[in-house]
Amino acid sequence: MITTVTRRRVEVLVDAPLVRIVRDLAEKAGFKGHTVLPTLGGSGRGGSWSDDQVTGGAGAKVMFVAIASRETADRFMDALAPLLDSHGLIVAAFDVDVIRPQKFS
Amino acid sequence: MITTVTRRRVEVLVDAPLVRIVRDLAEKAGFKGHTVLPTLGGSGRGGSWSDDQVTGGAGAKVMFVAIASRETADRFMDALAPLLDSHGLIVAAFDVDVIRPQKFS
Amino acid sequence: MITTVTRRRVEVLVDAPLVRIVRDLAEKAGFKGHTVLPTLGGSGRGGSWSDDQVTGGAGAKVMFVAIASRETADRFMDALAPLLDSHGLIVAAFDVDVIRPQKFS
Amino acid sequence: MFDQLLSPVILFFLLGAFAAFARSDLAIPEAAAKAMALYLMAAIGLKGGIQVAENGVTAAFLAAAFIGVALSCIIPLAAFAALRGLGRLDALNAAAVAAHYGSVSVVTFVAGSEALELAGMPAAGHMVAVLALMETPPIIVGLMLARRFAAAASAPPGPAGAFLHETLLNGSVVLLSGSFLIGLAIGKQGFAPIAPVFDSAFRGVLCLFLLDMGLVAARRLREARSLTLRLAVLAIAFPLVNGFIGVLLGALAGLDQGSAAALGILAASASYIAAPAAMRVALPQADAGLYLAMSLALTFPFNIIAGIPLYAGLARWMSGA
Amino acid sequence: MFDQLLSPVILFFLLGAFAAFARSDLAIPEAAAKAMALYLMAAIGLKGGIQVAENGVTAAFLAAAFIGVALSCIIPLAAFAALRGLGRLDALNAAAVAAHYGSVSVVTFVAGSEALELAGMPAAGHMVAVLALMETPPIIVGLMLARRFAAAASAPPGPAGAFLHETLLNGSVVLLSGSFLIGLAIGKQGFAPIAPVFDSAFRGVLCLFLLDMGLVAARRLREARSLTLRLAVLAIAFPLVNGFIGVLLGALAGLDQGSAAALGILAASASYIAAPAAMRVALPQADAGLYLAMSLALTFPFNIIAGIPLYAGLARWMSGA
Amino acid sequence: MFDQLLSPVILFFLLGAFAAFARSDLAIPEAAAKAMALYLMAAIGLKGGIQVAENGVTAAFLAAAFIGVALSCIIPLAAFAALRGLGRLDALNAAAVAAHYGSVSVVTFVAGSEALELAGMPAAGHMVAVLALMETPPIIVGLMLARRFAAAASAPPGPAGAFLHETLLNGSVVLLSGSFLIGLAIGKQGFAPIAPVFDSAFRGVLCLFLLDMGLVAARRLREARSLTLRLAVLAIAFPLVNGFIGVLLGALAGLDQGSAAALGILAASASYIAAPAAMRVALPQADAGLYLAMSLALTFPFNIIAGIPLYAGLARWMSGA
Ligand SMILES: Nc1ncnc2c1ncn2[C@@H]1O[C@H](COP(=O)(O)O)[C@@H](O)[C@H]1O
Ligand SMILES: Nc1ncnc2c1ncn2[C@@H]1O[C@H](COP(=O)(O)O)[C@@H](O)[C@H]1O
Ligand SMILES: Nc1ncnc2c1ncn2[C@@H]1O[C@H](COP(=O)(O)O)[C@@H](O)[C@H]1O
Ligand code: NA
Ligand code: NA
Ligand code: NA
Repeated sequence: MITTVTRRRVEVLVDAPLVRIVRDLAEKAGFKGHTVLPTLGGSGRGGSWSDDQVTGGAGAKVMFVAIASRETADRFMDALAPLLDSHGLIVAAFDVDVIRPQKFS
Repeated sequence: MITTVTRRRVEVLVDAPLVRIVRDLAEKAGFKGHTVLPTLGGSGRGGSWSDDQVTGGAGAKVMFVAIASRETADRFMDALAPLLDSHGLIVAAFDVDVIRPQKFS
Repeated sequence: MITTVTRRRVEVLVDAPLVRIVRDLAEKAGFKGHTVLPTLGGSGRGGSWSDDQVTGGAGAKVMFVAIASRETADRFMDALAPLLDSHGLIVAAFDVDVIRPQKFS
Repeated sequence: MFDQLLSPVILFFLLGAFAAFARSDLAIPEAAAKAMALYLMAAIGLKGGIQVAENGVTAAFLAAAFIGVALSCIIPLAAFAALRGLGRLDALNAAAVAAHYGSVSVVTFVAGSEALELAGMPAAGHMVAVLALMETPPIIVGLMLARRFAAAASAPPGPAGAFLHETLLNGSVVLLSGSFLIGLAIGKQGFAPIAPVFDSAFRGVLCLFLLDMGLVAARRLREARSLTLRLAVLAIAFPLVNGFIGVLLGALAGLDQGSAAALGILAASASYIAAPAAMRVALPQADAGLYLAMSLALTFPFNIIAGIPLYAGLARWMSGA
Repeated sequence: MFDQLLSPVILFFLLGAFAAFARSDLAIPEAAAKAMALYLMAAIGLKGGIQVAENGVTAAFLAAAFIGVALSCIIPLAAFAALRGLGRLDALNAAAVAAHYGSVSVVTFVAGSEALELAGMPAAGHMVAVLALMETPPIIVGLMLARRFAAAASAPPGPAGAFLHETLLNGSVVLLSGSFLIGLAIGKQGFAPIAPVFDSAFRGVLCLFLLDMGLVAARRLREARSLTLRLAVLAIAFPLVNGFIGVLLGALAGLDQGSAAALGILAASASYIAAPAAMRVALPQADAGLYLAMSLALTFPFNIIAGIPLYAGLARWMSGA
Repeated sequence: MFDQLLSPVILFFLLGAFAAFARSDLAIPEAAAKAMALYLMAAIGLKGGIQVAENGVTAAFLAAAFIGVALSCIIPLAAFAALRGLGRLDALNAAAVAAHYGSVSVVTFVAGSEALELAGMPAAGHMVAVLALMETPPIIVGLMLARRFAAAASAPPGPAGAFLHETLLNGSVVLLSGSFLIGLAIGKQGFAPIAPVFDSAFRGVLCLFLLDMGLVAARRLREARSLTLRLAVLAIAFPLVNGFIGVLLGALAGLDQGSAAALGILAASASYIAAPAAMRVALPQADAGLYLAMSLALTFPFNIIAGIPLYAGLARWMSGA
């Protein structure tokens, strides 16, 4: 049986125009990769929204997903923390088992 | 280092026209927010499907994702349970670490 | 309160034209279903990419998600392992709680 | 005579169906397909409204509307009985399927209108309004059938008014009726500047849309699991019988050839937009794979390829031309 | 006279708004809406470029460009003061909103150009270049206001040049200016083969796009949470005042009727593409729900329905015709 | 003479490339881009079919088809050798890239046909059929090369027939051939009602599509990591050599000017739809970033901007006109 290693998967819900900021922070924290998923809509304290491309993406959110070691993920969360309220981010992290640990530093 | 708190992330795969029902149940259970992701297709006991917008969304599914405390999540799962078979839902829940616990009641 | 059972959720990021291979391996391993989510882009060792449908999908990736028992999931991971490098897959697995265990063999 | 089979619209439909059966990876992006469907609804609505603006509301409109709405309420009842008896279907699914056959398919109507126009027997503009009127009553009838006969049919969640509201304000109904009213308001003159999009481009877009419908219908058929032979036969018999009755009543009511044919097409067609969306909400336990396979994968192609020329020929024959 | 209200463009906008308020599930796929927006920008850019290719660069262009850019810098300052004082808004949000009112809405301009043409007072082709020039300066002004008056306004992350670069190379600015230059290069003759798409189809696509804008604007309004009555009043007062000033300055500078009206329309319009995208990056703490509700859900419909005919009438009256 | 560079089609391509290089956020929704690609294939297929319906199948068609298919099998062999030797590429990637250069680019052909028509030397309608015939053989050849020379080239999973089936029924091949047959069936008369979409709109849509291609090609080039200078040179040398050979053989076989030029364009063009999709499945270990960078980011722009006028001039010169 193939051996797996535990890594940390962080997902960040972020406004489309701000995804670059999140990506840069992830790179700075040491992530070697990330993937971005689309969303359709949602709701929260700030009311409900749905993807609406006519407003230059200001109203659209994407889900940023990245996997790394716990240390890297913690560095990333620390860097994100001050932006959560100001930039309206939602962040969640959890452990996953991956196969090629060297890809997820 | 920033402190995180454990919350519960519930994801529900649901037919697009039924997402409102799921959302209402989530709100009733006490969720303060949710996010909806698109899907492309899949397969299960009921055969395989792929997103097909010409049939009024009857054949399209979306992924409803919401984070809350374990109590809220359990209430939500209880409320969903009777609908699983009749409405063809797929539900999975797991723990995640979040930063601003007050957002996820 | 409704009882839940622990199952394993495996997610595989795979190039769109190769998704059939992953699906076939999942079926062979014993999965009774799967769901495919779209992606927008990402980056890794191989550089960054963004969804681009004009190139026959060669440059687009999708997220294949499937839930099953740990044994089935392990069989699937074992079958995937030799393809990871050659086919450029990213695989992560983690435990989730589901309600109708019989659907996730 | 009726050269329907060689029209590019049909040929593109067949191309799509061929591609799907041959398991080609040909696929129209769903956003484009939906955009084309909305365009076709807006265009057909405008067209109808403009014609009524020219000719006014006539007795023929009232007659057609009355027959259409009556049929849309009666067809589900008869279809329900047939599905239960001949089709051996449980009450819940029979009710859901029956609603589809009472309701109408906008695209079948659009393709039919085109064919009638090419054949020199155009339907009256107000038939678009009849189309809009026929879309929702059968959904209510189907739901009532389910409540009455199917134990499993739970009330749709939320207040009863909510479901009614949703059905009446279904996107396709709103767009169709709204465009009809806009056509009525702007008339022929106001239409001229937008005619290149809503008139000249109409048939070409219809070709591309039917390419997608061919793909979608054939894929549905391939993946249909719960479709029995009996139900497949009914999916062909329903349009034949309903189409015949529609044309007959239209002719008896003194409608012109084209409108009688259009009434037949409406009666024969089965909804695959408004009805499935409503049924998924109101009767989630019903098998969506089944009602879509019947309406979209069997009845729709049958009407497009064979039904439309049949009903048109029948209308012509009845009027003795 | 001005029959704006019965134009199909407006009627489709109202249909969309009705559908959204009535909570119909009518929805245009977002990819199709964005594609239409890009098409409209390319078409209006080409059109303007071709007209300038015909007529050359004139003193009138320089005058219009000077007034336009000046207004785009001054309006945010005045709007900021009004939003702080009358609107009781905090400095950060006031700065973000002010940037929107200094900047311009391409679709309002497109709808206005159409209306002016139909009314027999077309704007000069170079007004498209004025539109492109007015799009970004107010974004910089808004940002400077935020830096000066709002403590919370952090510097946008990354080097300062990066944000400037991004704003200047915003997709809509690039497409508009690029198409303008292409129009300039190909001239009337080179345009002929692509005219069926970029000219004949223009109004029809505009109808479908405004159907979506009606939906989007009404949904925004329904979901607007932080919109106060005071701010709603300002969202109507701003276009009125700015439009009046734009027309006045245009007339004083000796622009033709149509161009003076277009200048009014530009001044009155509020951005909902370039400015929101830039503000979300530069001032993420500002409330996107608020600035979109004001510019998109109030000012845009006001301009489309009432503003355009007003500014046009004013321009006609000032020139004594 | 050849005014290719000032055609709006090329200018929009350059605009897209500029936007991508300048890192503008301009982006065409992918669904819209794919819809336009499908539209262009359907339109070019129909056009070709209608012309063949007019003129019948001629000896010239058989000659062109024979040369085309022969070239599509030989080019990958020669390209493989060049890529291994001059390009210093490993066998696996050399085989994958070679398949792309043997296969053809529909959009290059479409842009070339337009340019030839404008230059008064239209290609024969049956060249569309030659295009369809050339699309898949080189994919098989490339795969055989990989099997023979690359140790790492595993058999594609599943039965061998499955891969062949997939390649032959690739969406673009099916749509192109299907539309060609539909054009053949309906002829000029049946085409008339759909001509506003498939003919008049053709060039305008081509402009918008090439705007997207400019964006996509430039972004690919920017992100190309494994592209060496040697390979970049080959990506320009291949179309030059292949285009020259194509025109030469066409002229020798007695094809008319336009068709000889079209054969050159086909030989010179490199696939970026069918071949990448097939290679990703059959040779997943090959570097998709490399073959797309070569075919899409270098060869495609070269052909669009410089190659097409070159091959056309050559064809004209050879025929002594
Ligand atoms: N509890 C939650 N679970 C999942 N998504 C959430 C949750 N709360 C907020 N969101 C998402 O985050 C967005 C912003 O949240 P808020 O800042 O509360 O308005 C919402 O619109 C949702 O899409
Ligand atoms: N084991 C599974 N893992 C992930 N998704 C599943 C699984 N089983 C079912 N699904 C999804 O749920 C849908 C409905 O499942 P079913 O009710 O079994 O037909 C399927 O079409 C899949 O998209
Ligand atoms: N650490 C990571 N976290 C999330 N996604 C990743 C990660 N690394 C790679 N990916 C995704 O997998 C794709 C292929 O990775 P690679 O093989 O490293 O180029 C990338 O383009 C990303 O979309
Ligand atoms: Na019917
Ligand atoms: Na303004
Ligand atoms: Na070639």
